[in-house]
Amino acid sequence: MNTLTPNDYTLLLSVLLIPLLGYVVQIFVGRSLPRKGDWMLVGSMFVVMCITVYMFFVHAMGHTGSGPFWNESARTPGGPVFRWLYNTSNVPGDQNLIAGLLYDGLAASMLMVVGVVSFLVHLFSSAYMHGDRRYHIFFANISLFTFAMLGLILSDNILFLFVFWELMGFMSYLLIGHFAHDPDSPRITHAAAACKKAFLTTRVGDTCLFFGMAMFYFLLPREYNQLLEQGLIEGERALSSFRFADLWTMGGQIVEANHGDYPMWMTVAGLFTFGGTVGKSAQFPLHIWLPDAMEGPTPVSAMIHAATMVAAGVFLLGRMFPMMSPEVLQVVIAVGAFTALFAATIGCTVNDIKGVLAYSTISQLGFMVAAIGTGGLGLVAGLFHMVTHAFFKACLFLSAGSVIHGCHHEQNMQKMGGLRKKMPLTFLCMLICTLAIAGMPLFSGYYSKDRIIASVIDSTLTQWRGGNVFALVALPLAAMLTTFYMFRLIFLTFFGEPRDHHLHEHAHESPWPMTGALLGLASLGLFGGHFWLAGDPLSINGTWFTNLVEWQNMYVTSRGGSLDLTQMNMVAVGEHAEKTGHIWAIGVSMTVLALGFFAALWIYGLKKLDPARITGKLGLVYEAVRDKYYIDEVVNATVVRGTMGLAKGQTWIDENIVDGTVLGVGRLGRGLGTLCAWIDKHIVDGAVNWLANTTQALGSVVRLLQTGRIQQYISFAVGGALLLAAFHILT
Amino acid sequence: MGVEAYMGVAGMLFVLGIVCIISRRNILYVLMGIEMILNAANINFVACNRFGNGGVEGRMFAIFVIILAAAEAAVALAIVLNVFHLFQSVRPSDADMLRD
Amino acid sequence: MDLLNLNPENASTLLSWLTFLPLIGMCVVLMLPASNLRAIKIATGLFTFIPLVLATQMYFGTFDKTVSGYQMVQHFEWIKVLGINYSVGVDGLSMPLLWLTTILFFVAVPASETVPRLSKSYFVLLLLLELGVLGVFVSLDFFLFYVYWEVMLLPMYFLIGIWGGPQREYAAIKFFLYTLAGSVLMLIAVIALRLDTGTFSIPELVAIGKAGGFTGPALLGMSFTTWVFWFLFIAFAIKIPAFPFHTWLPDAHVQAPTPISVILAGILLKLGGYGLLRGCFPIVPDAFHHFAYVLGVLGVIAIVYGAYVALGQTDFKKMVAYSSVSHMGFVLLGMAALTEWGMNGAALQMFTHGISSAACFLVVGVVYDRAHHRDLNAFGGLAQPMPRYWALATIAFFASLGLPGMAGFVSEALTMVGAFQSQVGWTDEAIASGWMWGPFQWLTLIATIGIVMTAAYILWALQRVFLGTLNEKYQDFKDISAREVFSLAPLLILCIVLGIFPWFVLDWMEVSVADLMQILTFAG
Amino acid sequence: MFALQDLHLQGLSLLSPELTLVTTALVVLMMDLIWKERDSWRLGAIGLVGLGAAALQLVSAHGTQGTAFGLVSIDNFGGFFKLFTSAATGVCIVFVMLDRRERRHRIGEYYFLLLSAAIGIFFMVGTYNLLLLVLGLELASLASYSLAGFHKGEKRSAEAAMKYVVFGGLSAGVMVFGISLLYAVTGTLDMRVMSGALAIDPVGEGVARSLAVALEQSPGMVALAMILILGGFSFKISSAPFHFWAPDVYEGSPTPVTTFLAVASKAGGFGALMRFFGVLFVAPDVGEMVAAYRNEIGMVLALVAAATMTLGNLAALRQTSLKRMLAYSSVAHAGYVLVGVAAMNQAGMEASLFYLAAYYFMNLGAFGFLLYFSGVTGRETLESLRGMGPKAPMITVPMVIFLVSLTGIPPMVGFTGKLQLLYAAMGPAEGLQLGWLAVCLGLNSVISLYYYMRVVRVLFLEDSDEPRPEPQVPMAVFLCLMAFLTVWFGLFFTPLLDLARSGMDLLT
Repeated sequence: MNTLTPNDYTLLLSVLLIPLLGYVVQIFVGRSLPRKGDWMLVGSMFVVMCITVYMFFVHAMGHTGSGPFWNESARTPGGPVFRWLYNTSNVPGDQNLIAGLLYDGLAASMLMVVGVVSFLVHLFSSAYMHGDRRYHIFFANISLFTFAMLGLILSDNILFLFVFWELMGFMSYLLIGHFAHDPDSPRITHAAAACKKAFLTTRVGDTCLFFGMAMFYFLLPREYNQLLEQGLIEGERALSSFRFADLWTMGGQIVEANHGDYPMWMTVAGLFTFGGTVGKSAQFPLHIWLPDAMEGPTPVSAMIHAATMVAAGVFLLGRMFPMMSPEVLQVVIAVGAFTALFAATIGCTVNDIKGVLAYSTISQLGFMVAAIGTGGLGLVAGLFHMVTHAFFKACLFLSAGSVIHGCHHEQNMQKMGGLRKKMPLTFLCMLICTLAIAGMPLFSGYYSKDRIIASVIDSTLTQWRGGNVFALVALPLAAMLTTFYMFRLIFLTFFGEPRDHHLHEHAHESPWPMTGALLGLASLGLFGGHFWLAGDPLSINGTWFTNLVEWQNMYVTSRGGSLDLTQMNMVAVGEHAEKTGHIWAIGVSMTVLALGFFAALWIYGLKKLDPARITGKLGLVYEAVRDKYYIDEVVNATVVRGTMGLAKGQTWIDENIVDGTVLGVGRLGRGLGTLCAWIDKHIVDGAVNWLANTTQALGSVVRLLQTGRIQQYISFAVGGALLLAAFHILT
Repeated sequence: MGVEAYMGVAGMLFVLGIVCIISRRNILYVLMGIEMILNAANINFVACNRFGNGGVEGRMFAIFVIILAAAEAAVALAIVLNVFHLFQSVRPSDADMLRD
Repeated sequence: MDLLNLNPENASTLLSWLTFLPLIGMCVVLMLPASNLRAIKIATGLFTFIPLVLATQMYFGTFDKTVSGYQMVQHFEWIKVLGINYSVGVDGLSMPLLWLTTILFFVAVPASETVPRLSKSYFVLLLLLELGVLGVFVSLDFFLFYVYWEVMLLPMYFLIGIWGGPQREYAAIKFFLYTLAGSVLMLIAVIALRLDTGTFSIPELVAIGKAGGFTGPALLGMSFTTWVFWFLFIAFAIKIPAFPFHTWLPDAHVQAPTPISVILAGILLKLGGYGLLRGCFPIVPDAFHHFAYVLGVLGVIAIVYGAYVALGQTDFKKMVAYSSVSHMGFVLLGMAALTEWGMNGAALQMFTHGISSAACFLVVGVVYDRAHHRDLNAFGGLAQPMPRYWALATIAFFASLGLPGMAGFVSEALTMVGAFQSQVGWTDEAIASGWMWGPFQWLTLIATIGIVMTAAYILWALQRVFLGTLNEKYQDFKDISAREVFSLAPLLILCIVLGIFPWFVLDWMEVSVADLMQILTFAG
Repeated sequence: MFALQDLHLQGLSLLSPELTLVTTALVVLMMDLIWKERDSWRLGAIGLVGLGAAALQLVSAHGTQGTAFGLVSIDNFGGFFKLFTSAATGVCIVFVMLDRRERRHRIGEYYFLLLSAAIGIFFMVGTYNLLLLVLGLELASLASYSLAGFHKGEKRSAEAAMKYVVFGGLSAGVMVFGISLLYAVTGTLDMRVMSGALAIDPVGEGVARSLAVALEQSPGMVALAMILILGGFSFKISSAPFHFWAPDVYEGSPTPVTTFLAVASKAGGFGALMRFFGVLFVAPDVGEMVAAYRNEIGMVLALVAAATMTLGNLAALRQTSLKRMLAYSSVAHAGYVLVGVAAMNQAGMEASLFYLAAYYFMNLGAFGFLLYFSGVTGRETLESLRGMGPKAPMITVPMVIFLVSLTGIPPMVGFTGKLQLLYAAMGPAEGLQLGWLAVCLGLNSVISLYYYMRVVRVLFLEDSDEPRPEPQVPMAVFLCLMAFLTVWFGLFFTPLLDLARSGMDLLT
């Protein structure tokens, strides 16, 4: 269980505090520091990386303690905790949110990945962003962004995960909108729109997540205690809690008491929670923000799309996995697989070099989500893919950035070509990572992707469900398309004759920080998969990573007991089934790799086949794909327009109905003369105005009595007196 | 002939007085209407005094009312005269400067 | 719990000092010559600063946040014949708001620099207004409460009506009429209570209500407590402002000068919520129980509807005004949920919204002072000439958007979770059939729309004002000045501090909220 | 023989305030003939001294009970109104002295008429005998008629006087006729005899019946009589349906006279009315027959009150003349005061007395403001006040206080008055439901806010390039004093409460 000492926790805490401190210093004095303070932040990120790596190798990897690797500072005497809501003692425990650090296998590996990648990205940016007019602000923001991701990984309860989650969204808002302040940037208006779009779209998912969170927080202990009263569970009453461990414990026991099936509300809550993943990890249909996020500077894209932001969704899925009922997991598989395929098709048609990578990111995320949906080993595979993907996708983005940098911010691949002589290092790195993402054996991507396909096959073999079957078809296809468009990118960019000679003349290799970062990441893209495998390249079971993030371990740990695996919608994977699944997977991935590669080679490498002909054949289909299936247009037409229309309508209602209900009556009261006055701003709006109008109208009616004729007065008076007398005598 | 007859007469006189006040077009008649009302009251007082208790209050009241009427008439006539000077009219409805 | 512990050892005159310091300041300012505006400003600043110091000392020093009941109580007979007492005291609900009041009034003085036609009487009225607000927060006697409540009206009328925008007279009288209509209802309810129980003292009324001691007659088929509840509720709902009664707010806000909008949004709206917590719910808890879901519906309507209307605005200030409507909806929702978290969230929301909306109005004021218009569509790219302003504005607006790590999030999260936990209107069979779902769960679900819409209008406004291409008209705008930062900074710091350490206020409220919940749930 | 003389002397001593006023009036008249001054401060001073002396005697006689000549009865209730009247009359005289347009005219008679009207009111509020009540009422009215028409050359003044006299004559007649009917059924003119408080008639020696008996024998007659008498009163207090004269007469009369009519004579009317209904119905030991009838009367009064305040406020909403607006507002206030009477119990009566006291301060202040500005600008329209607020703060800031107090907003005395009235309306005599009246009162104060604030708005929220009006120190001092008292009694109104309560010896 707990193998960390309070000192280790302080070290982990420093991982959070260093970037935060860096941000604060930078935001206030950064402008006046030499080199605008970038060295400070790069240095601090270097320290962070060292700490994470140290923690990983010393504690996580060298974990030999009894039971799985699982540390909660809140459960460690003397461990650092953060009392959030209340600081007084006299508050019931379920209200007093105490946040702590959670350092388990998943956190450890993810933490290290983020540390490494973000350090390299910082290093890269120090050269790439050079001369930017908001250089210091950029560095401050990106380091706070890293802080948010690190906090998200380390938080031991879902509420704080949500807090950092939102903070990350906010920082992405600022970073994507970086150029929206820059009058020199040609994309200023796009950036302004893009950052808003990114935040809003993810915000939709976040709200779902929040609601799902609330449901778990409230309903889980209720159900638990009910079962407790019915005697179906033994133990003491549970209090509401946001802590993952408690959630899993209660959830598991509830499921156990229900003989393995989940209560209905848990499905609903799980779906809401998954909504968060859909938003952050850019799953269909909330993926629309991600391609626009390319408006941000390239390092930001690398951060967002590789290690940090989009990974958060998958990370959440991994954390909340035990709470996901089979129904939810079916949805997860379906959404993931569909996204993978659908984004891959778009990727084949995009000409913007960063656009290709963006869609490939969406597609790869689809892979991870779908894998997690298959459960069991799939979870392992998905998280594993998240790790490897972080390496090679970051590398790809940075190399793309280097290409763009070399070509003076030209992003259209059709204008490039033949750059491999000009920038060999970039080419090398890009090639390695392309092979990795394509799933070339012995490259990092291979292990994870192969594992994903294997788990899909296995789960399909054991449980013949719609989602699995669909995934079984969709994922290999997506893999093939991935290979295709990635090599398309390679061929268009680096091979063949330069299409734009002017561009070609001035193209140049990037300075050392960029290439250095590239090489670092490329090596990770190459070997990043291996050292998880404990030197057993072909093994599936018993590998180190499996042990590390094996979800049963997390689960068992948190419950402090053992559990029959079949109860957690887990495929009971026997030796045999696995081997077959694995062998099949190798075959499938090899085939699709070959197909994709040769297609790309045929069309773009050897130019045997003019792409125009294919597109011409495909016709409308191609246009649909090229225009991203018109998703943006549809969303714009329906959601955005609808919302604005609604808003306008409600404003109108507010001005004319709620206020002016009475305006009508007021008009009647004031007679025809004021009929035209309703346009008048002073008269429109306001039940008060109505009141005023009607009362004033009554006033003028009353004044009609004051004719000034004494005899009429007297007759009125006598009439009134008679009325009174009548009333008085009759009652 | 009981007190009711007298009171009936008084009531008629009262109503007539009010009608006169409301309807006549000459301010002097209006004042007369007021006198009629007061006299209606007087009839009541005297009659009730005669038929009712043996006290003097009724008669006292009647006498005082007559005096009142005289005083009021004096003031009223002075005012009416002033009005006639200024408005050149005895129609009460002609003086309607003060109105909404 | 001891409702009104008048034991001498915790009696003190501090609160009276706090309340009447502005009055003294008013007299001092009246003494000063009208020509010497500078001296007047300094004096006003001084006499808003001393209460701030005093309140801060109370907040951190004198006030003991662990004991329940009222503290620093002062109590003596005022008008014996009618049983009217001068009794003041604070508990965890009023203390933070009291502090907030002093803060915002102090902030409002430097913010008044740019008010046109600024004159001596402006500051006199400002101080008079502070007197009224502080008085409402400290008074424990309904008569006293009402007096202070009305004392606020006239200064506000003048402050909007004289120093306001083009339609100021209309907005001012609208504000005045609306509020007075509400006050009259309150007065009638108070008198009914007095006739029924023979006391004006709020704690005693609470005790009697808790014991179900009201004997008033039922009218038109509605019970006495129901009448009292609705009269009081409408009176306070107009101030909040709750959904159907909110239309005075946009006019008042748009017409009022910046510092007055700050005070209006920051404190005067809170008086409504505070009144509900102090003077309405605990007195007639049974009626409150009975109508809690109505309140919840009103709150959610305000949240969603307000957000949508804000989205539809083209006037920057009007947008912020409607955002106040939306945010105060959370207060109502949280209270109506009848859960610890909901109540805490509502109470905290009053504080946090007081800070963030005030900051937003200051931000709007900054740009208005430079551009002299507030049309969202006419701006653009202002972040380029004024980066520091953009940074501060971003903090302010994301705080009111409810970004985690900032004040707004805590209260909204508490409110939402609390509302979701609410069991108001649950049927037994619903509970039996594990599907634990009721009206408030739906309401919470609907309210999430409001949250998304809030993000929408705030982000859209930020984009239209700050990002994108710069309108060259505004090329040479000065960045935010030191004075403006001085008035804005404290609020923003509080926004962030409260986001990270919400216990900074919650601890103070917790005990009183627990007592309140104990009273409220007692009836149900 | 001696006993008789003693009786006379004692009676005269009880009547000393009245006698003081009579002598003062005559002295003023004579000195006017002797001095022959157009513009005399001295006459006014004499009048003030006389009023002051009367007031002093009233204060010293506070608490003494007694009856002079079986007609004039001395008690705190009457004392309250006499004090009120003398104070109000004094203020009116001050106004005359301050208003140079008034001093064109036969100044002595002016003071004389004011004083004799006050004398009339003294007798009107100080008697249980309907005959003396009518006499006093008529004396006050006759003086007021001539005062209303005092500006001989002015059409408006003359018209006002004409309307006043015709309407007054009518309502006097109506009242007298009602009294005759009441006499017919009870056979007495003394309220206490009617109520059964006194067994034998102190003056007349006839056989008398109490009201309870009369109610059994001929309820219709009694009802008719009540309505007719109420008509007479409601002319005096300018409440519906006999309020139509009020706006015109108030507008047409000279402002000091308007003040007198709106404050002193209105209060006098209330004094008589409250004594009448109080003794007959509210007194503690009325039989259940009368108690049942009391509630019907209370309902009638409540209707009258509601109608009066609503009509007054609505009509005031859109006035352009400040004077006429104040006229309507004083009509509305008559309605407010009636709420207390309609409650038909001691608390209600107290509330009415309290509100009258409050009304004294704020309304006199408002009329003083009107007098000042009509004297400065020569006009009485709201327009003429545009932007005056900052230019004469010592005059206008008190006006704001008066208006706020008239609206009934704390911490002004008007609010505490309204509080008592609401109080009374919500806790009336048992068997009487006046909750609706309370709501009506509340809504009316909201409506009234609208037109009162119009004045404030014109004064402060609008701008003009009119010159700064020349100051008039005594008026400013007076207004500030009134404003101070308005606020002071709003915060510490115990003395007023005690005063009102002490007036309740009427009901014992």
